[in-house]
Amino acid sequence: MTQPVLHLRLEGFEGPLDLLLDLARAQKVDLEKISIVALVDQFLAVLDQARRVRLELAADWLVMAAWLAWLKSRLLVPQDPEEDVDAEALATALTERLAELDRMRLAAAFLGGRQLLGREIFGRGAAENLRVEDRSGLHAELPALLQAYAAARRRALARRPYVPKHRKLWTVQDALARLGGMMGALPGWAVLHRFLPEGLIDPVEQRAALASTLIAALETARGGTIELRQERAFGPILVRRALLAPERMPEERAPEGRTAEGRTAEERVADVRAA
Amino acid sequence: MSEPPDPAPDPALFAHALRIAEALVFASDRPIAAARVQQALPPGVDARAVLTALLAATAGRPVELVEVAGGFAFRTAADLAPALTRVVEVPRRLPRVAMETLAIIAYHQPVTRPEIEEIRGAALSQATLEALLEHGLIAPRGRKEVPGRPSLWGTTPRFLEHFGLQGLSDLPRREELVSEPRPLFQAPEAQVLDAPEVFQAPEARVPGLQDPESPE
Amino acid sequence: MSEPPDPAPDPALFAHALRIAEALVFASDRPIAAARVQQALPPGVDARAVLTALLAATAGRPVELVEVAGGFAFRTAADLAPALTRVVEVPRRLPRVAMETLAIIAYHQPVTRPEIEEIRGAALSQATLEALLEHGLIAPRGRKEVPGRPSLWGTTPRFLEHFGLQGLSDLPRREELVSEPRPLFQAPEAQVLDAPEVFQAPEARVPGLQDPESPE
Repeated sequence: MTQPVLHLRLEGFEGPLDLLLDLARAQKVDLEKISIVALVDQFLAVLDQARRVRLELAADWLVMAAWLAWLKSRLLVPQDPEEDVDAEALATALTERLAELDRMRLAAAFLGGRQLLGREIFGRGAAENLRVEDRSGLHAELPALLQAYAAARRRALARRPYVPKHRKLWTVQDALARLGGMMGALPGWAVLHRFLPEGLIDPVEQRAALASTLIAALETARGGTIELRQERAFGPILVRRALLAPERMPEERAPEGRTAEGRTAEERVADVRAA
Repeated sequence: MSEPPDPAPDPALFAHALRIAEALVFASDRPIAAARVQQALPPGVDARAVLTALLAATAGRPVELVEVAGGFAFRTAADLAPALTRVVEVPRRLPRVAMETLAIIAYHQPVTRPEIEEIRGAALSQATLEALLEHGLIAPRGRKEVPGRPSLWGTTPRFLEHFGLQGLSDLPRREELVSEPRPLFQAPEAQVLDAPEVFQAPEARVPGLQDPESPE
Repeated sequence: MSEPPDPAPDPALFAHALRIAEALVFASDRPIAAARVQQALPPGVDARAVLTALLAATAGRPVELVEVAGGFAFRTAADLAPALTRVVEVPRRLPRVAMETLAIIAYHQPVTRPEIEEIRGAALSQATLEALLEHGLIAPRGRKEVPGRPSLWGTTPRFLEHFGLQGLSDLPRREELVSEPRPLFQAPEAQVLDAPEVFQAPEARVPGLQDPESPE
């Protein structure tokens, strides 16, 4: 008859320490003065009865039982000086753990015994809001304004359909005329870019003008009127009036610079385009 | 309910009922009906009579009982409101459309509404303009002499104040905000020509993406 | 707080300050700090003095001022609980495991879950921790710099409020938490409870920092 009761009892404990505390309290002495040996015996007895009811017991119960049995044997056998575990210290530690659990139980009981807000004591049910929000102000930040502008512009630009631009390209003829016209006033070496037409903004038009001017310069140099020079790859191309035989037109003479490599003007243009 | 069985009940009982009623109204999260108060009172005491007494007792107190829709509640006396209310400033943000419109007016002023729509690439509601007007951030700047004579809009000194600007010239230049094509050889004489980069097109200058109507 | 600038201020001014303080604390469902009350008072009136007077004035009223969780709040008188609970829906009590866990957190904070399990000698279910969190009684307090970096737990101001404590120092001292063989706590005079009175904290245990005039 007692067996099912015992079964239920063990279930009611929150682990072995809980049962130990209950047994220790049953000794009706100060927790500091409990008999660990008696406690161990009681614990093992309860566990033994429980096992008769059902064999399977949670591992932590069995581990605690084994440890307590070991502790009891150490406490009973005279201390071996070689032994590095102090059974007394372990027993004290166990007592202290039980005492702490007991204290926390009492603390829980203290809290449980308080009159609780919302159970026995009530606060103001409908709190009055004494805050008044003034929303007339404006949260204005310059970065937000600028972002808004950039975003609006970007969006508007992206939405606009692409219309190919009408281009005015600077022809080789134009370049030849401009080069010829400006050569006379040239005192020495000048950068080729000086011969580009003014007022070109569009980068494509600029590059087209550069290519036309280079072809015009190469053509004129072939005629011997001018000389071209380039110190290094992608360096500035320099132009000056030819010093020797201005009116001659030598077939094979190549001016200084990269034209000596024997490449055609069209290839040079291709180089410039690729750049 | 029914008629109060005893118009003059036991004074001690009535006093206890008053205490219960006061605590109950205080603890209730919404105005409490007399019928509900009745449930908490000792038998033989009429809730209506108790609440009427409580109305009188709390009149003039810093927190008084008031009868509102649905029942009774405690309310802070009106005369204390100025001392108690704490005004918290919760500034609002301008909606995105308003912010964009304001930015466009700032950069393109004086500008008409159709022009703003053209620049934003989207229609502009009257409400947005009115909100900006109401905040005192923009003001009309006459009319443009084109058919329809649309109003011209510009920003106000208050706009500068709000955004912490000394003047409109404090705004970053437009080109710094929107990557629109920059001229390659703007000032040929100033360019250092042996720098090889001159001949290399920067990535940003991809032709297809350029603004068809170059601004500068 | 500092010394009251004027120990005997103008009575009319003090009366007005009393009204303001009462209304301010009454309006809120959470404790109001003395410093907040001070902001609402006319200059030259010390909030502490006003609140002390208010504690005395409202003692015995159905809704009385109490000092709790570092502030002041109005609470219904304990003796009215039976009448109120008849009408107001009351929440269920926390189960024993939750109460024990809460006690361990209160006394050992900040504490990790493995440490709680070590003290209880049993595994702690996630549901228990979640219930305490949901009630707003505990809150994480960072992580412990040990392998696994477990969360540290501590109690909240709501914990103090819930149990009617002015501060953690209102909890019984650890030395006082001894069960048998000797009885621990003297039963406080007025408290009538079905819970064991022995656990009621006597007023004498209010630390020096706090107002000597205990609300209870």
